[in-house]
Amino acid sequence: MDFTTTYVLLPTAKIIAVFIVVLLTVLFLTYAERKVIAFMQVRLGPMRVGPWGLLQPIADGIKLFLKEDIIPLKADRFVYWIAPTISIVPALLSFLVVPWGSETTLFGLAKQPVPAVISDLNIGLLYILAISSIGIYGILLGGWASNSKYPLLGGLRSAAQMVSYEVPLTLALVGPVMMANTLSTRGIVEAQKGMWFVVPQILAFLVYIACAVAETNRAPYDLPEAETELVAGFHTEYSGMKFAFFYLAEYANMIVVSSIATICFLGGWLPVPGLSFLHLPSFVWFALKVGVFLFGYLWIRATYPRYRYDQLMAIGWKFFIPVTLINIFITAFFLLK
Amino acid sequence: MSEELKNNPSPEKDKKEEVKAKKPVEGEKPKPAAKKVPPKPQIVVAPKEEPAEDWQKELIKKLGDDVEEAYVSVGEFNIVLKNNENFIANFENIKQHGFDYLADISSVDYLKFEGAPKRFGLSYHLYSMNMNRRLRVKVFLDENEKVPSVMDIWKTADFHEREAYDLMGIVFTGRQGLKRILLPDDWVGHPLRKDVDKVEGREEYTAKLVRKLREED
Amino acid sequence: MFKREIVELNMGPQHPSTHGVLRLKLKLDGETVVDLEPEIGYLHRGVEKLAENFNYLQALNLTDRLDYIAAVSNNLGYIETLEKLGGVEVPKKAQYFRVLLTELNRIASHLLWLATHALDIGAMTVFLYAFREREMILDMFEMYTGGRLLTTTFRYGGLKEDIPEGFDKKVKEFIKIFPSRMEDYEDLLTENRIWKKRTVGVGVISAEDAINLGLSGPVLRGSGVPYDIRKVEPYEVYDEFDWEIAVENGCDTYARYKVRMKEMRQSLRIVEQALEGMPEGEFRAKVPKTLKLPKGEVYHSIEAPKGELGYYLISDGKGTGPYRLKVRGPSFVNLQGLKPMCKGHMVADVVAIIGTLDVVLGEIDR
Amino acid sequence: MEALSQFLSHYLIYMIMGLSIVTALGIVFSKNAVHSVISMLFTMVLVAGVYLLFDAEFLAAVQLLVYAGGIIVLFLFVVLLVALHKLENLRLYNTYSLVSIVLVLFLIVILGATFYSMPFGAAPSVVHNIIAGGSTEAVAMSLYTKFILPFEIASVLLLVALIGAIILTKARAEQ
Repeated sequence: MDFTTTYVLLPTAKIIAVFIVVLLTVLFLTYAERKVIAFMQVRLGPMRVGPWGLLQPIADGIKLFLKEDIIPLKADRFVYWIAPTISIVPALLSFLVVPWGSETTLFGLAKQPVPAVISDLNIGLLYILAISSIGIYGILLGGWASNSKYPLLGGLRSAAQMVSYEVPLTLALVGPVMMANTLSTRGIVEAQKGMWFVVPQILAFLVYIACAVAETNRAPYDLPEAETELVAGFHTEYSGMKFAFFYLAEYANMIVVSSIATICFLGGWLPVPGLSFLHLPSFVWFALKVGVFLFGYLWIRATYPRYRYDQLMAIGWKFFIPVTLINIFITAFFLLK
Repeated sequence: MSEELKNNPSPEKDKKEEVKAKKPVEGEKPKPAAKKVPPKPQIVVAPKEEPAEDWQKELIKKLGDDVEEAYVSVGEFNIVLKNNENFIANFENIKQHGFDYLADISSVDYLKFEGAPKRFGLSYHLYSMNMNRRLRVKVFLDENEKVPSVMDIWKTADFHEREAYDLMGIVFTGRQGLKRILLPDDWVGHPLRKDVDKVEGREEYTAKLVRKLREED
Repeated sequence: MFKREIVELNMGPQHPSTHGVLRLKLKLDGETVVDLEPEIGYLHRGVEKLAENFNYLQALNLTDRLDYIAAVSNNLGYIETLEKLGGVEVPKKAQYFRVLLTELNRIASHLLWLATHALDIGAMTVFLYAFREREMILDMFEMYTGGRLLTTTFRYGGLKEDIPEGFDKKVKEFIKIFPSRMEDYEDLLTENRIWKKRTVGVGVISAEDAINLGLSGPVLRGSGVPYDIRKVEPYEVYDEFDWEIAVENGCDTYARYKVRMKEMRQSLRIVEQALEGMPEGEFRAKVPKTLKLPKGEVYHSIEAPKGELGYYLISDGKGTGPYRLKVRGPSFVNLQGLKPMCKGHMVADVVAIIGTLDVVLGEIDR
Repeated sequence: MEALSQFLSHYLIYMIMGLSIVTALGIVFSKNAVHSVISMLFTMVLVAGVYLLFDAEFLAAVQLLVYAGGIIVLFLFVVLLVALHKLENLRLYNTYSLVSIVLVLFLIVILGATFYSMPFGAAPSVVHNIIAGGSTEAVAMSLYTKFILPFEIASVLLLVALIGAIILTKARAEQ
């Protein structure tokens, strides 16, 4: 392979492919959310645009594009403008190291199969955690810049929540990393060829799921935007595309944390044990596993009430963090033995 | 019955007095509307009877001279209290007698009501959880006459008294936070009074509001 | 620098969880409520003043608009007050049907409470489930009265008209379905850890305080006081049915939740019995076309879904309308419980407590 | 194409450094404290980029995680909770500008002299050659073998500071 293909064309193609897929998934995740929850609540959900309302997300997107972009009079215009951007960029950047399959030829662009990941960083997992911690600023600044009480409360709440839950989230991922002996996302998946890490790391897995829901501000931890308390939380004053950015970031983050869960605990693109005779492409397995997680998100939202703010913090600091620390000790003990 | 007659003075006293005095005695539950098929339905008065039961007599005895009148009407026991310095003590007595639940305080403007001794009236509707009985304590007030608040005895009186003040203009003494509750704080007049034109208060209020808005501009 | 700053927050009148136009002036220390004052009157329409200018039948329409969730109960209370003063005997059939409709209305009102309360705490699915069942009841109301919310159901001396054909079939269908639906709600909430965490120990009020504050209905019964007017001072034919008062001793939001859940089951029992025992005969006593009531005053209270709904009616014996009609709305009085319940709790709990008080602003502001 | 990418890899470092200087100036010169914090955030992210270009991936990730993700959030919290409008009226340049100019010039001279006399050598390329398996492993090896004692002492010190802060604030809250 020549230089141009390796360093310019292939990465560009990968980036474009990943981003198109991610954005489409986000779009239809909003549709899926409405449909799935609707069926759980014995109603139909969107039915008007296209067959079974399939074009609803596109209609929503167009609507948001065309909507008037309102900036509150007393808002800090610069911060108000930059907050949604800060929110969405890290969410999308996280996909840089998510391996969506084993190997790919990118529809024949590459002459021999290349790893199905944009960049296989040797600090892959650390990179995701680092970059996603930037996303907090979008919410915090968005809440502050609106110059209104409810958004500010929502912004502060969510920042405190995300900073707190980052700790157990990271600690829960230490277990799989210790077992895989690498931070590379591909490396972690390949280390699970014998056994998925969900079996030895079940404790970390459960904590991770709970923390992931909290980290993405979803029910039952959706306090930052708890509509019955804080109206709409940090994005109360936002409209149009800026609002759409926050919205997209939330769903992109959902996909990111689901992908990490798949990578670290459920064997990434590896087929489900016992079902490998199906010979499905690796990216299908990956998508299926991520899909299970996303469905879980919606299921939880349709089922559970909301925690109170102090209870949420108490669970995070007093329960999840000790449990993950114990899990690290147990893992270390068995690894050293 | 003699006391009752005192309270229904002159204008109606002549012929109709006979009717309403007799009617209720004949049957315990008169069905005037149901039976007397009208071209012109006859108006009768809900009967007033002497309190007969022990607890009623006991309560009247306990309150002593402060009771202006006590009677049973439509199966409800009424006590009319004097608005004097014993007012609060009397209510404490009533509470100790078992009436621990203050259901309601209603204010009435008797301006166009025939036979009322004074302009305003307050009706305290009490209930006893233990005895399962109800009692209405009434007090009549002249215009500008103030009445002590029972908020120290029943906290629930707070909203009721504020409402009576707001809509009827009755002032309660010995309590805090007596301000308007349903109407805006700068409203003029007390709309439930019978002599208040419905629109008057609103016009004045609107004019004030417009002035305020103009000043802000 | 270390001085604690008290923040004032205006909750409402436009806020998703103040159930209408209730406005709360909160004083917050961080997120803890230090002081709270309800500001009401945004929906004040002067119902009591209007009633003085209407005749008795017209004033019935006003009562619909008090607690618009439970219009049938309001109608019943008002009509019974008139009947008490007028001394008219209501036929058995009408009484049975009144009880049937009122209890259905109680279920509908509690379902709406359950829906919004659950939604406030974040359980979204219960909201839609509860509305589905409420729809069935509203359909029945529509079948009989033509209205779904503002029903203007009863008339002086009995019913507006005879029970329509096919009505009993609808009720039977509801009786068959509803118990299993109740199970669904309870499965989602009663033993749910998060639900318990949000409700147990929140908004505690002792029995003495509750009585002193004049609270009534499920709020009072949640504090362990078995005060239900249907039982202690039976009106209509409630004493002919076999049912129990729903009481819980928890004094908190969870207890009040359980009281209302129990109460729905009891109401269904009454509905079942009322439908089975429905006698034949007249649906309305013979009453004059223009209603005139004797001079006098009367206070009559019934157990509305929200608590003690009392009407204080004064008739001067001359006009065809009330001289003074005072409404003792349960929500109005229950709202006084908000302050002692909320003190020391967090903002999120305020939402839960408003939900548990089940206030309707139409009745508070009148 | 080849020339372009080589140009990029060669000059990217200067571009990032230049940008980080611009944002660093933004910290100082913006009158709004929140804008300052945002500039600081960008500076931190850009510094992480510099680390990345020198093949210090671990350091870059830690820079993002700790500084950009953690510490600046705390900064922002403080700034948001403290009244900001007072800062708007603050004068940026005080009357002692002559003195400060002299002092700054003096500082630049001293720093320049120090840099000039330091034997920096060709360190980056050496580092580049040592760690083929990524800088993470190298950092870990040196931290947990050679420098284990200072590492542990530092962690204990931080713990002491943490507990001290909690006790101090708790005592104040109880008063």
